[in-house]
Amino acid sequence: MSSRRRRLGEGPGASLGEALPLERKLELYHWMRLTRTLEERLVALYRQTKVVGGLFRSLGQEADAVGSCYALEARDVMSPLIRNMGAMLVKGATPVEILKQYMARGDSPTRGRELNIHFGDLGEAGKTRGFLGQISPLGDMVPVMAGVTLTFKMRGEDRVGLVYVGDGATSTGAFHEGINFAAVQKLPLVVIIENNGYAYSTPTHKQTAAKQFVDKAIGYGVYGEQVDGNDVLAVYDCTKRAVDRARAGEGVSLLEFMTFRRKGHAEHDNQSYVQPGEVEGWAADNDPIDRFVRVLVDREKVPQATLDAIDARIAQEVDAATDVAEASPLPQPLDALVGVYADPPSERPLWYREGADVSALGTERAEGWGTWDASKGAPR
Amino acid sequence: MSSRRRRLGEGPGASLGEALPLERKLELYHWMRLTRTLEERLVALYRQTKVVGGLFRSLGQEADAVGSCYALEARDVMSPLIRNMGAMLVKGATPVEILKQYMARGDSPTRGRELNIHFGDLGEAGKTRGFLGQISPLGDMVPVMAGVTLTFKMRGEDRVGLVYVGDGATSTGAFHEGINFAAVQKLPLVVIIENNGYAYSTPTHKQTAAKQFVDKAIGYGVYGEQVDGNDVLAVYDCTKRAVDRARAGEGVSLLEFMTFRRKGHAEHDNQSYVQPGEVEGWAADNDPIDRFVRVLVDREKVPQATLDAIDARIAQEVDAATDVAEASPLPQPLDALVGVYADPPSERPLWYREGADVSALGTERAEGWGTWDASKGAPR
Amino acid sequence: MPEITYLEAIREALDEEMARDPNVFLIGEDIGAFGGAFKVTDGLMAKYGEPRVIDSPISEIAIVGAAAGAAHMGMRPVVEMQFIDFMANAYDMLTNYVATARYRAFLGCPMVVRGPSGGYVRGGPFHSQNPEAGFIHTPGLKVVYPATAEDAKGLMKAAIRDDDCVLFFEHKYLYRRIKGVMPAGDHVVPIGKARTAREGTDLSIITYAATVHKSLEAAEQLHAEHGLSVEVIDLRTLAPLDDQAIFATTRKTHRVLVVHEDTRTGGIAGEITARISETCFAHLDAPVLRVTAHDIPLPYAPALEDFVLPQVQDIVTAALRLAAW
Amino acid sequence: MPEITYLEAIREALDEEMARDPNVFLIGEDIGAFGGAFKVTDGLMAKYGEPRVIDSPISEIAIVGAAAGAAHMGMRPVVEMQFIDFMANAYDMLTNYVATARYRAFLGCPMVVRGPSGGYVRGGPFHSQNPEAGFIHTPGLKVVYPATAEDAKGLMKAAIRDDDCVLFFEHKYLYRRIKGVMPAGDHVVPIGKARTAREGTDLSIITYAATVHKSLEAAEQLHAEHGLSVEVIDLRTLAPLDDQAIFATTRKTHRVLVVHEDTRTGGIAGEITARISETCFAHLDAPVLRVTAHDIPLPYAPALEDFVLPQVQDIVTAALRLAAW
Ligand SMILES: Cc1ncc(C[n+]2csc(CCOP(=O)(O)OP(=O)(O)O)c2C)c(N)n1
Ligand SMILES: Cc1ncc(C[n+]2csc(CCOP(=O)(O)OP(=O)(O)O)c2C)c(N)n1
Ligand SMILES: [Mg+2]
Ligand SMILES: [Mg+2]
Repeated sequence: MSSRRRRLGEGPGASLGEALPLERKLELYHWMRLTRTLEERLVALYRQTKVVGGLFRSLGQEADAVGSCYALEARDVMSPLIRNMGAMLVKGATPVEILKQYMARGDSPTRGRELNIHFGDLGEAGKTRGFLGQISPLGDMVPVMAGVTLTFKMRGEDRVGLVYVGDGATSTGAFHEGINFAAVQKLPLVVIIENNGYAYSTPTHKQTAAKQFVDKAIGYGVYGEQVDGNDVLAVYDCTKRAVDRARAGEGVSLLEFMTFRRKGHAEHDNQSYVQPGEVEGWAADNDPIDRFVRVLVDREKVPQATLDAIDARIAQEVDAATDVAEASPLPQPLDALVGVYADPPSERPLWYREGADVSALGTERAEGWGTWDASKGAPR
Repeated sequence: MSSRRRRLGEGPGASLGEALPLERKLELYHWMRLTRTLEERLVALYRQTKVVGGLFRSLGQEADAVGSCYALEARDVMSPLIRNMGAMLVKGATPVEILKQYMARGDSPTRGRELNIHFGDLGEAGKTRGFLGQISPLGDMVPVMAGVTLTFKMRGEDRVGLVYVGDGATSTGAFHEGINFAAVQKLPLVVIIENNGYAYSTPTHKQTAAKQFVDKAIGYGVYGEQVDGNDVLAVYDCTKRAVDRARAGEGVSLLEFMTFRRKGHAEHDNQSYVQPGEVEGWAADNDPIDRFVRVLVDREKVPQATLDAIDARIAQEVDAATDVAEASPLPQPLDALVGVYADPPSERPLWYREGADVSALGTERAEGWGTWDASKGAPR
Repeated sequence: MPEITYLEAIREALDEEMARDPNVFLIGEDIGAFGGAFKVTDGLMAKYGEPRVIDSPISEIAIVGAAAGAAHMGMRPVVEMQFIDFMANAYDMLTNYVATARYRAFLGCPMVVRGPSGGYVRGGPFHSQNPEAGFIHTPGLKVVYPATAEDAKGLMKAAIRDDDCVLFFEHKYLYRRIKGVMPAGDHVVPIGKARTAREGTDLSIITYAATVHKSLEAAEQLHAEHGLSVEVIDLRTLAPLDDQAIFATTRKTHRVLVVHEDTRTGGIAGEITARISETCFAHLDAPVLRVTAHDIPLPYAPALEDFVLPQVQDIVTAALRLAAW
Repeated sequence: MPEITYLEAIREALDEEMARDPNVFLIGEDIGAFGGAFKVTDGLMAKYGEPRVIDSPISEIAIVGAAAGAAHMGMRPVVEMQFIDFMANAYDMLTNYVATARYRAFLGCPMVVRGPSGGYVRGGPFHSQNPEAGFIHTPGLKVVYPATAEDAKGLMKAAIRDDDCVLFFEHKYLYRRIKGVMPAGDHVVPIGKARTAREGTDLSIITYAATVHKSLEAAEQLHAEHGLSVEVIDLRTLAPLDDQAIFATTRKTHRVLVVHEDTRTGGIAGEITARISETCFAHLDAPVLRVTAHDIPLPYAPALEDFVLPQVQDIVTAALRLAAW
C-alpha cells in the first residue's frame, strides 16, 4: 500500500514528539514564542507605518510551522508560505532579516526588492541555511521544490525537501502538477497542507468538495496523514515520520494540518466572513502556545520561571533586532538596476533619468550582487 | 458518502447496458462499426496524402467513446478528445463533416481553420447537436465544460455535460482546476478518464503514482467508478449511472475506462515503446467490436446477416460521404480574414498583399460567418 | 450627481449591467460576501444572490475556462483576477482557448476578465504588473485600460456588452484617488476610441492608465515653465488601437512621446511607434520617443519602485528633448 | 565534416553539452526512449541513461518549475516543450518565477526551455505558434531563435552554458530542410549577436528564424530582377536584441524592412522599429516597414496558412515600395 492515512488523534504507536528530550521541547517553545513575539512587534511597527506593504499573521498557527520544520535537518530544504515565519526562524532566518525585509531596507535579504518574508537562503548543505523564498502566485513552490529534491535524488544527496501550501493553494494547477510529478519521480519531498479553515475569505467547503484534504494523497499515490496542527508535538511526530520516509527513499508524503487562521488574511482584513465566536473559540481552547505551555508545565513539570526566562530573552532579542533594523539604510535607487541577468550584470538607467549616476554602474557589479554564488550562499 | 468506487467487474446490481432493448444495442454496434470504418477510410485517404496533417486512431477504443456518449440525451453536451470520433458520431457529427475536416475543405465545419475532429456544434438544446470542439492544449476542456454545465445549473436546464480526458491529460493543471471547481459547484458533469495505457509514448506509471486513476475521485469529493472500457454495455451502464446522478443534482462523477490504444499516437508513430505482444494481445482478446459481436450473436441471437447488413450500409455511407468530401471546395484565402472578432467582422489584408481583393471584404460578412448565432447554431 | 471614485464607477457599471441583463454574472476569488480584495464587488452578492456572484477556488485556469464555457452558452461572465498578475496563470486558457474560439469554432466568448493592475503602490513584483503587452499580441482579445472614473464605468459597460472577450485592466493606484461625475443615463464608452485628455499643438503624449495623470501633470508643468502646448491622448483601449486618433495627433504636432508604465522592451510603445512610422513618417519632425519603466521586475521598496517606474519629471525631461529636436 | 540538419545540429549540441557537463539533464514529454515528438533527443537516453533524460507527465508547469528548482541547485536542465505552443501553460512559472529569480532572490536559473516552433507546416493554431513576443517583454529571460544549422548548434551550447534562463525556439519547418557543416571544435555562438546573412547597400531586411530564408530568397529576386542590393540581418537572439547590428545596418542602407512570421500587432518588429526610430531617426530615408503574419490565429488549410503567413512575394513587394520611397 503506497497510501495510508490517519485521522486526528489516532497516532500509530509512540509519538516521536513526546519522545523528544526536554531541552528540545523547550526549543520548540522558544521558536513558537519567538514567532509570536516577533509578529507582535511587526504589528506595532505596522501601526507606526514602518512596515511597507501588508502584514500577514500566523497567530494560532505557530505550532504547525515550527513543529514541522523542526523535523528537518540543517541540510534539508524548506519552502515556506506567508504564514510560515516560524518555520523560517527554525531554519535560521533571523529577526533582524525579517524586520529589515518588512521595512524594505537596503540591506535586507532582498535589498528591498521583495515583500515581507519572501526571501531565502538556498544552496549547498552546510553553506546555506536551506530555505527557499516563495513567490506570490500560489502553488508554484511545489514544482520548484520538486526540482530541488530531484537534484538531491540525482546526486544521491541525503537531503529532504519540505513545502507548505494552504488549503486554498491546493486548488491551483501548479500544486497538482508539482505533487504529481514528485510522486511519479518518488522524490524526497514532504508536502504540507495547512488547513486553517480559510483562503482569504473563502471557507474550505468552497475550495474543495473533498471531505478532507488528506484524501488527495491516494489520488497521487503518496503517503498521507492528517494531524492536529495546533499540537506542536503531534505536528513534529507526523512530519518527522514523513521526513524519515523521504530520506529512506519512500517518496512523497502529503500531510494535512488542521489549524485555524485567527487573524484576517492580512492586517487590513477584519474577518467579517468568519462565524461569530469561531476566532474566540480557537483562541480560548486551542492556542498552540497555551496548549504547549500546559504540556510543559503540567506534564513535564517545567517551572513557569523557565518559560518566563525564555520569553524575556526573546523580548530582548526582538528589541535589539528592531533597533538594528530601524537603523539600517534604505535602498539606493540605482541598486534597482543591478542583477536582472548574470550577464549583463546591470541595466543602464533610461536616458531621461537626469541625475542618475551612470558612472556608478558600468558593467562591474558589487561583491555578491546580482548573481548567486553557490560557494558563498545568498547575500545576507 | 460522496465518494464511492467500484472495481472492474463488480457492477452494482442489474446493468443498464444489458437491459437495453435489442434495437438500441444494434445502434451501439452501428456507431462502433461506423467509427472503425470511417477511420479506415481516413487511413486510406491519409496514405493518398489527401488528409492534411496527422491522423489519430481510436482503434480498439470504439466501445469507450460510443458506449459513454450513448448514455447522453440529445440536449446534453459532450466534449470529445482526439480519440472520441465515435462519441461525436453518436452526437450527430456526420462522416461528411469529419472527412471534410480532415481534408481541410472550405465548407468543412471549421472552413479549414482547425484540424481533424476539432469542431463542434454547441448552443441551445434542440437547435444544436451538443458537442464542443476541443483545442490541443490538454485538459482545457474540463474547465470549459464546467462553465457549460454551470450554465445548465444556473438556468435550471435539465442538461448534463460529459468531458473526456486521457490518462495523460490528468496530469495537467487545467484538468485539476476544472474538476475541482465543478465538484465544489456540484455541477452536472461527468468526467471520463480514458486510460488507454499510454500518453503518446509515456506509460501510465510515468504519468501518475496512483494505483488507478479512479482513486482521484475521493480527493475531489466526487463519485467514482472504474469500468472495462472495451465492454460497450458496461461502459454505457457506468456512464448512464453517472449521467443520471448528474441529472438528479448529485454532482460530478469521475469515471475511469480501462482500454488500450492499439495504434500509435498518430499514424506516423510506430509504437516502438510498446511491449512486444501487447498490441496483438489486445487485438486478439479484447477488441470491443469483436466482443460485442459475440454478445449480439451468441447471447442475443442476432443473425450474422443483420450485422453484415449494417456493415454494408455503413460502407456505402462512408463511400458516399467520401465522394461528397472529395468534391467539396478548398478554402478561399480571403476567408482567413473573417471572424476573428464579432466586431470588426473581418481583418483587412496587409498592404503588401498585392492582388488581395479588398473589395470583397469591407465590413459586411457573409451569412453565418464569423459570429456564432445561438438561434441558428454553428454553420454546418 | 455626486462624484464617485474610479472604483465605485466600476462597481456601478457591474451593478447596472447585472440589473439590465440576467445573463451577466461575476466569478472570482473572495468576490462574494467579502466583496473582493479591493471591495470592487462589495454588496453585489447581497443584491443579486449567490448564483450570480460566485466565490471560486484559487483556480485562475478554471475560472477563465468556466467563464468561456458559460459565455458560449449565452451568459456574460465577468471574471475577477484578485490581482491582474495572476492572469499569467490562465495565459494558455486566455490566449489559446478564449481568443481563438470565435475564429476556429464560431463560438462567441462574450466575457470580461478584470482586475487590479499597475504599480505606484508598493506592491512588489507580483502585485504591480501591467501585462497588457502580452495580450494585445493575441488576435481575438480586446484590451481596455481606463484612466478616469467616467471611462472606467463606460468602458466596463461596453466590455460586458461586447460580443468578444475583453480584458479590463483597472489601475489600483487610481481606484480611490481619481473621482468623476458619471454622465446621466446609460453611460457606455465605445471600445476602440481614444480620448483627447488635453489639447495641444507643440507635441503629443500618447499614453493610458495611471500615466495619463502623470502626463497631464507634466503637460501642465511644460506649459507653465516652458510655454509648451502639449496634447495628451488617453488611449483607453489598447486592442484594437485607435489608429485614427494616434495618426491625427501625430499629424497635428509632428512630435510624439509615448508614455507607459509597463516595462520598455516589448511594451505597447513599440507597436505605436511602428504604426506611426509606417503611416505618418513624413509628418514626423522628430523620432517617436518612449518614457517607460525600466526593464526590471518591479521592486517594492519605495525608493526602488519610484526609480523604476516613470515619473512626471521623466516625462518633462523627455518632452523637452523632443520639443527641442 | 558532413552536412547535418538543423535538427541534428541541436541534438549534437545537447549531446556534446551532456558529455561535457554532468549537470546538464533533459526533461520533457516523450523525450526518452521515444526520442521526442520530432526525435530531437533520439538516442540520448540510451547514451546517458534515465536519470539524465526524464520523461515527464503532461505537466508544463511542473517541468518548468522543477527545472528552475534544479537549476537553483547548480544543475543545467534543458526542458523540451513538445510544441512551443504549450509554453503558454507554463507562462506564470516562466515569467513570474523563473524570470525574476535572480533579481528578487539572487538565485540563478541556468536552464533552457526549447521546442518546435513556427508555421509553414500545416500545424494549425496550436502547433505553429511563434510566442517570442510574449517573452522578450519579460525582463530576466533570454530568447534565441536560430535560422541555420550552425547557429542552432552554437546557440544551444551557449544557451546551456548561460547563467540565466534561455528560451530556445527551434523552427520546425527548418528541422530537416536546412543543413550545415558544423565548425570544428567547441562551436559556441554567443547569445546577443546578430549575423549578417547577406551584405547589401540599398536596403536592410531585419529578420530571424524561417523568414531569414524567405528574405534571402526575396533578396536574390530583388537583385536579379530589380538590381537592388539588399542586406539581410539574421537577429538570432531576440532578447537581448543586438542594437549595434540593427543600428549599423540602418545607418548603412537608410531603409529598413522588418520581417517576422509572428502576428503583426505586438510582434517584435514594433520594438525594433522603436529602437531604430529613437536612435537612428536622422539616418532613415524611409519609414521602417513590417512584413508579418496577419493578426489571426493560424488556420491550418494550406491555402489559408499561406495567405496568413509572410511569403517571399510579400517581402519583395514591401522591399520594392521601401526602395522606391
Ligand atoms: C495563483 C494565485 N491566485 C490568487 C492569489 C491571491 N491570494 C493570495 S493569498 C490567497 C489566499 C490563500 O489561502 P491559503 O492557500 O488557504 O493560505 P492561507 O492564507 O490560509 O495561509 C489568495 C487568494 C495568489 N497569491 N496566487
Ligand atoms: C498541455 C499539452 N501538453 C502537451 C501536449 C502534446 N500532446 C498531445 S496528445 C499527447 C498525449 C496525450 O495522452 P492522453 O491524454 O493519454 O490521450 P491519448 O492520446 O492516449 O488518447 C501529448 C503529450 C498537448 N496537446 N497539450
Ligand atoms: Mg488557508
Ligand atoms: Mg492515453
